[in-house]
Parts: sequence; structure tokens; C-alpha cells
Amino acid sequence: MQTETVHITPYRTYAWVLIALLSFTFLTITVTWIDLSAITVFVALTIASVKAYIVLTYFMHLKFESSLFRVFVIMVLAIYVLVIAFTLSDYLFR
Amino acid sequence: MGASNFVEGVDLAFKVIFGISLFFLAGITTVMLWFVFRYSRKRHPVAEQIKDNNLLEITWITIPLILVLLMFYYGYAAFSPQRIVPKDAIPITVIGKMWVWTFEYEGGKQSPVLVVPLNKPVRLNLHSEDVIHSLFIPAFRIKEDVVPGKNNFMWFIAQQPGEYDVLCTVYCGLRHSYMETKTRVVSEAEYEAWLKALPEKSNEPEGLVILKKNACTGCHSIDGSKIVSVSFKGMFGKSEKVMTNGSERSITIDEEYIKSSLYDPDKDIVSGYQKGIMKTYKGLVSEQEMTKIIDYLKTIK
Amino acid sequence: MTEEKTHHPEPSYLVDTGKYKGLMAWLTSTDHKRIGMMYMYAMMVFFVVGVLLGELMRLELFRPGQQFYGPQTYNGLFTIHGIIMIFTVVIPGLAAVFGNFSMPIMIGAKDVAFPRLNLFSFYLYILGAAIALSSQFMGNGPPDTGWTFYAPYSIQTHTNVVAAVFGAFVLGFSSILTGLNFIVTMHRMRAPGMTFFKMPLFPWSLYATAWIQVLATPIVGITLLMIVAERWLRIGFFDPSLGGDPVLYQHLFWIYSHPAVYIMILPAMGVITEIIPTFAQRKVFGYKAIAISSLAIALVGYFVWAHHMYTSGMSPTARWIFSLLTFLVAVPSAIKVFNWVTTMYKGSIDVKPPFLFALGFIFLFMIGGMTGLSLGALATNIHVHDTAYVVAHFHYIVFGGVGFAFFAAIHYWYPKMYGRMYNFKRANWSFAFLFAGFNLLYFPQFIIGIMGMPRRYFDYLPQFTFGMQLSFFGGILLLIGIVLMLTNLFSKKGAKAPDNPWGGKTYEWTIPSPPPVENFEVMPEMGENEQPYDYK
Amino acid sequence: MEHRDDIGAKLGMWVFIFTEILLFGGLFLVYAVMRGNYSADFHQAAHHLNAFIGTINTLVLLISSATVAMSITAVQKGNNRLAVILLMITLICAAIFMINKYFEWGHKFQIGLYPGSDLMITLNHGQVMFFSLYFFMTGLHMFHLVVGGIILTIVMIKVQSGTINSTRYVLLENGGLYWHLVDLIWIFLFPLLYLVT
Ligand code: HEA
Ligand code: HEA
Ligand code: HEC
Ligand code: CUA
Ligand SMILES: [Cu+2]
Repeated sequence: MQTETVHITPYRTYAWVLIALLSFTFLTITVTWIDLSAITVFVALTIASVKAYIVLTYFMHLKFESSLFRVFVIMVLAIYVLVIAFTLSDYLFR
Repeated sequence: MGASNFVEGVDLAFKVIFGISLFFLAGITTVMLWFVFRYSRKRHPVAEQIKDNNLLEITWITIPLILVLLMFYYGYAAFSPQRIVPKDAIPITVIGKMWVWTFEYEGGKQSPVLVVPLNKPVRLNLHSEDVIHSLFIPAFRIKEDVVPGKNNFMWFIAQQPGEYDVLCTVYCGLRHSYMETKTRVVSEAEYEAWLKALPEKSNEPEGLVILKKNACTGCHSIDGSKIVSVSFKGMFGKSEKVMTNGSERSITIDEEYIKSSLYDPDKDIVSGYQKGIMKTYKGLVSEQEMTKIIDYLKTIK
Repeated sequence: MTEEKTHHPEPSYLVDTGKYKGLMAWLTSTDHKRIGMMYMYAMMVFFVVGVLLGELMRLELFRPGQQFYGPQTYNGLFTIHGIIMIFTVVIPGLAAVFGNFSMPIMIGAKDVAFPRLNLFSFYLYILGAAIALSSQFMGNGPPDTGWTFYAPYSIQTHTNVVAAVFGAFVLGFSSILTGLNFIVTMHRMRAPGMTFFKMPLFPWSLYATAWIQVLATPIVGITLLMIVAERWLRIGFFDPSLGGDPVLYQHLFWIYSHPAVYIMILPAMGVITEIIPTFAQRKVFGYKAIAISSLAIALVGYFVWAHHMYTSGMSPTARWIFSLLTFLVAVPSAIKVFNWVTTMYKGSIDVKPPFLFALGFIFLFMIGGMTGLSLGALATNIHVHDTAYVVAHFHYIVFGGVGFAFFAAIHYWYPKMYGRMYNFKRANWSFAFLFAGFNLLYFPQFIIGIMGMPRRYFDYLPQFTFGMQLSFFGGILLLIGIVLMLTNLFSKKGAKAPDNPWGGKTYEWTIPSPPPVENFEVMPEMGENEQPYDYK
Repeated sequence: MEHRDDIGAKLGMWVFIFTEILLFGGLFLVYAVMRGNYSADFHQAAHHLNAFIGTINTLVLLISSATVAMSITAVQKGNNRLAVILLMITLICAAIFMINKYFEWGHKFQIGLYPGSDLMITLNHGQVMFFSLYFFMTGLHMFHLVVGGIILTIVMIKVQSGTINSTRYVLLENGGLYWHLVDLIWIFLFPLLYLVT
């Protein structure tokens, strides 16, 4: 059984991460004010995904965990995306 | 020649899939039983350890893969024409309602059986008024769900005169298994004559039309037979035992009682029946229609 | 870990050593073996109830027209029969019983990773089953929707759907937690030296199963909650009269319920993969292929759900995509069958009852799986969808597959569980009755299904009568088989069982029968050159 | 000695988080399909939501997530007092979130906009669907927030008493992971419900 090498994230990193997240929040809000019509949803989701990526890597420590955790997260998200894609293969081609 | 234009393709797909399956089933079973016999502990006391064999492994990945793709192809080939309707197909609207099929022809004429001309494409537009049903004509090898709020369709060319079963295959409640009718395939001339003879608008009493429209007749017969519940025949003026709030009392069926039976059916339950089978028709049957129903019920004593 | 040899033998797990005695000792035990056994007893009760409900249906179907009870009763019967059999018997099934009992021992662990969570899952299971069963006795009568709860009927019917749905929801959570527990157990608690590719194949199949449990079950959980919300709050996700989409319900339901069929069958395949090498005294052929095919089934099986919906009016694009994927998932199953059969080649085969049941499994599973292929093809599915053909398909694969694997497993591990043997002759007889009765019961259903007999029919057209009556007699034979088997196993004590009655090579056969509380006196370790299934 | 496996515990938590993601995943799938069916109505209905409250709640949740993450650093460095303060801030943020939601939902109920209300069934189908999804999704999210709050309260008490300390803090890590999940879901709910009008 491998033992964990303890990684201590400095407070400063978290502060920066928070600032990044807040900026992205304001970015989404401003972006949705400008009416981008069709691609609004796409832009909003992209920004949300970036935020989610940051939360996963830093707040949830994925960056410092064993790679197994990362593999699992990617696998789960991939499965979920495929489920959506296959469901939409019905709705988009009706 | 099959009963419809799809029979041939579908049956071919069945034959291909069953053929391959049967071959493997028989083969594998025989080999398995042979091993059990030949290498039983009596005949073969010491097992030989066989090494894994990647070539063998790859072979039996590839061959089934090819075979299943073949099966897929036959299934697909017989299916894809089922979605391409010829332009000149005769449109018929199918209305599925708890436990009756109605077929509406051009001009709004309605019929409880599906009559179609020989060798002419027919397009069925499927509508449901309550829950999901599914129209199944086994002889034609076709089936499609009748989904409320969705405009499903199916089509076919009948190729042999005769009478065939029409069934409902999606579970739709109490009398799901009785939601059946017939389709009659007739010559074109006969079809035209039949269509002409079909009454433009029903000359049945208005009250009966309302009862049929709301599928009341699915549970209450008008000829005195018992389907799900009390027959309408002789209902008006009859006296009956009902349960109200858990205690039994006797009532006479009058206008008021019929009204409350429709709008609040769970209030008084006829002895021997359960709550909740009949749902409320509040908002579905108007006061005006109600009067017509009652007028009609008075006539069938 | 310190290892000191104890001089007196440890008491077996069947002996109460904790602060409680008797029943309480069982109900509060976090020992994986006891939890597995408790699942087994509970499941048998549900199973027997489900069987009787099934036979009641056959009785009514003996002749066309109404025989003994009305359509409402019949509709309630197949619903609760389906709910009991699917949600309380075969979904937890082999994983909950033998996964709990054997898997930790097979990987050389003392227990599962979270023993208390394990006990909690068991109580969730009991709670969920109780809620689901209570639906029969409360409110406006037994639910009558079928186990699929298709909207909008499930929203409109007055019967007691909410209790059934909520019971299924709770059962789902029990299943998720078991899966979670197993994943962590297999990742963290394997014996030193036992890499993933040295793990026995039953644990492998449980690993694949656990991922499906964890990743698919939540979807049906949320879907069932939506049904409850619709019935209570007039929210219309699926009810078209409020703007909802009934086909979306079907998507969500099958996104779980198709993978669920692999939750049932994968552990069954795993058991068969243990039994065949043991009784052939031969290394399993194609170890890696079998292990990886479990994962492949789990993964591809996730994306074939819409093959239950070919007639629902999906887009033609979706129909062919899902048909193609359905065919791909058949290939890994085929690989397993080929490997099992080849494992028998040049073995030294001892036809004992577990092996007999395993042979029965392979045969019935092949029929079930191959008829699955004709269901997976578009054109043929359109014809047989929602007919008795489907009923025959899934009984062949669920009960011919999972059921026979369960019987195989119980005959295989029985000596380990109880430290006793059973009567082989009677076991063989019960197999004969089960096998004959099974085929007589369900094979005619294939034929009348192709002739056009829809499922969930209280009454039927006269042309199907003969098939229906054959089925009835098959049902009687089956019942005899079940009674024979259960009395053989549970009516009287057999001779004392040796530690390794079959000559198996996995760890559970290296410890005493029945096992001590801590499983191992000396924690096992796997050497560099050691392989699983090392028959010499 | 008790056998202890921190990685195993964390793995368990992650697997649990996966099930939660898919639980909400089902709802997002319904949202996607419904938005496709009724895009104009969704557009209309989203205007009725108060983007300002939504924004405040987003900020509050992000800050609370950061403080939870920092509290782990504090415990690792042996500074339990700071960790308790940081967790306290998180819980206060959670409370602010709940209070905001109370006003937001309260207002909707006041004007008669709630599932099954008489006003609701007069709206057209797409709008009903939007509000149904809004209540269902935010409601379920709120439920998770409450559960997360309870977990963090327990964790905080344990940090205070020293049961959680610089050598043994996996419980704090797991509580934090759960809290970040709540945050993660909100990150998607916020633009989809409040912003994309
Ligand atoms: C344990 C449960 C289980 C399993 C494992 C399966 C396995 C399969 N199932 Fe089945 N199925 C059910 C349980 C199961 N099913 C249930 C319960 C229903 C009904 C639900 C309801 O509506 O109530 C159902 C319904 C169902 C349908 C929908 C029918 C309908 O309603 O229209 C379909 C359609 O594609 C299908 C297909 C398949 C296929 C292709 C497989 C494959 O995985 C099978 C693969 C196996 C083999 C192919 C056999 C072994 C292979 C060989 C011996 C080699 C030779 C083979 C080749 C050359 C390929 N199943
Ligand atoms: C595990 C699944 C399972 C099992 C074992 C059975 C067993 C039986 N089933 Fe069925 N059945 C279903 C799952 C199952 N069923 C489902 C999901 C439906 C669909 C419901 C719906 O439409 O919604 C259905 C529907 C169904 C119908 C169709 C209803 C209709 O469409 O009109 C009928 C008809 O007779 C029927 C009959 C029977 C009979 C006679 C038995 C039995 O009496 C046969 C006797 C069984 C055995 C002798 C042994 C099997 C052993 C095991 C599975 C494992 C044992 C485990 C332990 C001991 C712990 N079942
Ligand atoms: C689902 C089946 C069903 C349908 C459809 C149905 N009913 Fe009924 N009905 C019942 C049952 C069962 C009862 C007896 C229990 C009760 O009183 O609620 C009943 C009772 C009644 C009674 C009281 C009869 C008596 O003898 O006291 C009347 C009147 C009635 N129904 C009229 C109607 C009308 C009109 C319709 C259509 C608009 C209709 N029903 C549709 C099942 C149904
Ligand atoms: Cu209509 Cu079944
Ligand atoms: Cu399936």
C-alpha cells in the first residue's frame, strides 16, 4: 500500500484561485448581457466548465492526488457526456 | 408473398439471425457436452494445463464481430424502408384512447375497424388522447407507439386480402388486453364503396357519442353486459347500494347522483367496487354534455 | 502487519463472540460473511413470494377469458412480481450475497473497506423492500404500471405508485453503497502482491458491476423522484398534458435499467468463471480476455439503453446507432462463453452439482443472449417488441442465467458457508426438474410471441392457448424443482464439510469451513511468480 | 490498533461524489432536452428570476468553498483555531445562501408561482417546465447544501476538540470534498437558470 506524500497548499494559492473564480463569474454575467443569441448557452457552459476545472484541480486537490483519481474523474465525465450525446441523437434528428 | 410489403424483409432478418444463432447454439452445446464426456475425471484423471492462445482469442473476437455486424445490417435493411412513406399514401388517423381504437378517414369519417385497399400504400398517423398505446398488426410485422403529444406514424402496403388482428402492446391500464380490433384488407372498389357507406357523422344519439368520445363505454356497456362496471342499460332510476365514507346506504340513481358520480366518483362507491378505478371527469365533460348523457341514459332502460 | 500464530483455532463466524447472542448478534454484525448470509435469507423470502406471484399469473393464463380473478389483480400481479424479482432479488442478487460472503476472502482481505456502511446498505435494502411491498396494502391498491413505471400512465393511475417508486429509490441507494464499498475494497485491500491482473475473476466481475451500480443507479433515482414530484406537485416533466415528454422518461429509465441487466449478469458470469476451472482442475483459459470483457460489457452496456425504445418514435438516427451498439455488447459475452468451453478442454472434469448448474447456465444464457440479438436488430425488434418473446428472452437470461448461476453459487459455496455438505443426488434431481420445467415454461413463450401475443395481457386470443398451457405445466415442474432444492439445502444437516471439498485454488478454500471471524490466521500474500488458478 | 486507510476513505468519498454528479446529471439531461423543445419559453421565463440574488449566491458559495479549502491547510499546519474560524465563515456563507433563497422562493410563492399553483397552470407549457425545473433543481441543490452544512458543523466540532488534527484530517478533507461538490453543481445551475435568458 503506497503512503500519501502530504501536500500542503499555501493559502496564497487558494486566494488566487478564488480571485480567478470570481473573475470568471463576472465574465459570464457580462457575456450574457451582450446578446450572443445562439452561442450564449455555449459560451456560458464553456466558462462554467473552466470554473469547474479550477475547482476540481485546486479546491478538490486533484492536482495533488494519485493519478487514479484523475482517471476516474475523466472517465465519469466522459461517460456522462456520451450519455447526453446519445440521448440527443434522438432529439436532434427527429 | 407476405401480408404486407415488409413481411419479406423482416422474415429474412429473422432467418439470418436465427440461423447464425442456431448454428452457434448447437455447435457450442455439442462441443461442451463432448468435453464433459471425453474429459470426465473417469476418462481423463489428470488435467493438462493449456497455455492461453492469443490467436484463438482474436479469432473468436473477430468472427462474432463480423457476424453481429451482418445481423445488424439485415435488421437495418428491412427497417429503413419502414420510415420512408410514399407521397401518395392514403392518410388515416388512428386515435388511441383507453381501450378503444378509432380510425379516422379523410373527411372526418370514423370507424372502429381499419379497412384498407389492397396494394395501396397507407399511412397511419398515430394520436393518443390519454396514455401511451402501441398499434401492432402482427401479420404486417409493424408496430409503433401511440404517444400522447407526439406525432408518430407508420405505413404499409397490404398485399393479401383478409382480416388481421390489431392489438395494443404498450400497457395502458385495466383493459389493455381488450384493446384490440381488426384490419380488413379489401379490393380497391370494395374499399371505395365501404368508405362511401361509412356514415358522415354518426347518427347515433348525441349522448351516446359523448359517452363514446370519453371512453365511458370502455367500462360501462350499453347492452346490459358487465365490462368493468355497472352497465348503462337500465341504470337510470335504478336503486343501488353504495358506500359513502365507509358506510353503506341505498340510493336511487337520478340526475344529481349521476352528476356527482362523474365529477366526484370516489364519493359514493357502488358496493363491490374499488375506489379510484373511475377518474373524475371534471373539466372533461361539461354541464351541457352531462344533460345530454342523462337524456340518453333515460332512453336505454 | 504483525503476524503471530495462534495456537487454538479461532471460532468460526457462525459462533457469536460479541456482546449480543442469537438473532441480535446477526442483526448488528458488520462481518461481511454474516451480512452476505442475511442478504441471502432476505432474498430467498422475496424470491419465494415472487415465484408464487408468477405461478398465480400462469394459473390465470391457463385459458382465455377470466378464470380466477379480474384484470386489475393481474395487472397488480405482474407489477409487483417484476418489482420484487428485479429490484429485490436479481439486482442485489449475487453481488450482495456472494460478493459479500466470498469476495473479501478471495482477495485476501479481512472484511470490506467500510463494514458499517455495509450493514447500513443491508438495512436500506430491507427498508426499500418493505416500502415497495407496503404498496400492496396501502392507499388505493397495488400499483398497476409494470416494473417500468412508464409515464404518463404511472402519473395518472390512482393506484399506489408512489410507495413502489419510493421503495425502488431506496433500494437503488442500497445498491450504490454496496458498489462503492466494493470498489474501495478491491482497490485498497487486495493481498500484498495481488495485482489487478492476479485477482480472481469473480472479484473482477464484481468490480465491473460496482462501477455500473455507482454510475447508473443515480439516474434512475432522480427519475423516480421526478415521478413522485409529478404525482404530488403537478409538475409535468413527463406528462404531455403539462408539456412533458413521455419518451424522455423512457430514456432516463433505461439509461439505468439497461446497465442494470449487466449488474445482474456480470456477477453471475463471474461465479461461472470460478466454478468451471475448479471442477475441470484446469487453469482458466484466457484469463485476461475474461477480465477485460467484464469491463467492456460494463462500458459498452452503458450506451445501448434505447434498444428498449425502437418503437417509441425515436429518430431513425438514434435507432440505428443504438442497434449497432447493442450488437457490439454481444461480442464480449461471446468471448466469455468461448473461454468457458475451452477451459473444459483437456481438463479433468468432475460433474458435481455446482458444475451441473454451471452447464445449465451456459446453455440457457446462450439462448437468452441469442434471442437478445434478434431483439437488438431493428426490423425484428419492431415485430416482437413488447410481446411474449421479450418475456421469454428475459426470463431465459435473468432466471436461466442469473437464477441458475445463483443456484450454482449456492451449491458451490454452501460447504464453506455452513461447514456442511448436502445430498448430491437430490441436488442433481432438483437440477433436472428446474432445467426441464424452465424450458417447458418459457420456450413456448418465444413461439407465441412471434405469433403476435403481446405481453402484460390478462386475456388472450384463442390461438395462443396451447402455448400458454405448456407454460403452465412447465411452471409446475419448476416449482417442484425449487422445493426439492430448498429442502435439500435447508431441511437437515449434512455431513461435515472439509476445508476444500472441490479442490479449488482461490483463497477461500485455504481457510477452515466455516471461516473464522477474521478470515485468515495468516494474512495471505501473493508471490512474484504465483498466478491465480494455479492448478498443477 | 485500528486499521486506517486515508486514501481508501477519500476514494470512497470520490466515488460517492460521482453518484451525486450523475444524480444531478439526470436533471441536467432533462433540462437540455426541455430547453431544446421550448427554447423561446425558457428564454422568457428566465427573465423572471432575479439574477442579482443569483449572483450574490454564487459569490457567497465560491468564498465558502475557498475557506473550506484553506481550513485544510490550516489543520495541516497545526493551526486548528484558524481552521475553526475558516469553517465558521463557510457556515455563515451557507446561511447567507439559505436566507437569500428564502427570500427568492418566498417572493415566488407570494406571487403564486410554485409547483401546482393556479397561476402556474395558466402559463404555457415551456414556462411551466422552466419553473418546475427551477424549483426541482435548486430545491435538490439546497437539500445538498443543508446536508453539507451539517457535515461541516460536525467536522468543525471535531476540529475544535482536536479529534481532527494535523496527523488525522481525512474527515475534514471529505467534508470539504462534499462542499466543493455543492459548489460545483451551482457553478452550472447559475448560468443555466439565471443567466442564459
Ligand atoms: C440479466 C439480464 C439481461 C441480459 C444479460 C440481457 C442481455 C441482452 N439483451 Fe436483454 N433484456 C432483459 C435482461 C437482460 N438482457 C430484460 C429484463 C428485458 C426486458 C425489460 C422489460 O421491458 O421489462 C430485456 C429486453 C431486451 C431488449 C428490448 C426488447 C423489447 O422490449 O423490445 C433487447 C433489444 O435489443 C435486448 C437485447 C439484449 C442483448 C443483445 C443482450 C446481450 O448482452 C446478450 C449477449 C449474449 C450472447 C449473444 C450469447 C452468448 C454468445 C455466444 C454463445 C456466441 C455466439 C454469438 C454470436 C455469433 C454473436 N434485451
Ligand atoms: C428475476 C427475475 C424473474 C424471475 C425469477 C421470474 C420468475 C417467474 N416469472 Fe416473471 N417476470 C419478471 C422477472 C422474473 N420472473 C419481470 C421483470 C417481468 C416483467 C414485469 C412487467 O411486465 O412489468 C416478469 C413477467 C412475467 C410474466 C409476464 C406477465 C405479462 O407480461 O403478462 C409472467 C407470466 O406468466 C411471469 C411468470 C413467471 C414465473 C411463472 C416465474 C417463476 O415462478 C418461475 C420459478 C422461478 C424459479 C424456480 C427460480 C429462479 C431463481 C432465481 C432468479 C434466483 C434465486 C435467488 C435466490 C434463491 C436468493 N413473469
Ligand atoms: C376506468 C373505468 C371507467 C370509466 C372509463 C368510466 N367509469 Fe363510470 N364507473 C366505473 C366504476 C368502477 C364505477 C363503480 C365505482 C364508483 O362508483 O366509483 C363507476 C360508476 C359510475 C356511475 C355510478 C353507477 C352506479 O350504478 O352507481 C356512473 C353514473 C358512471 N360511472 C358514469 C360514467 C360515465 C358517464 C363515464 C364517462 C364519461 C364513465 N363512467 C367512465 C368505471 C369507469
Ligand atoms: Cu392501449 Cu395497451
Ligand atoms: Cu436492454
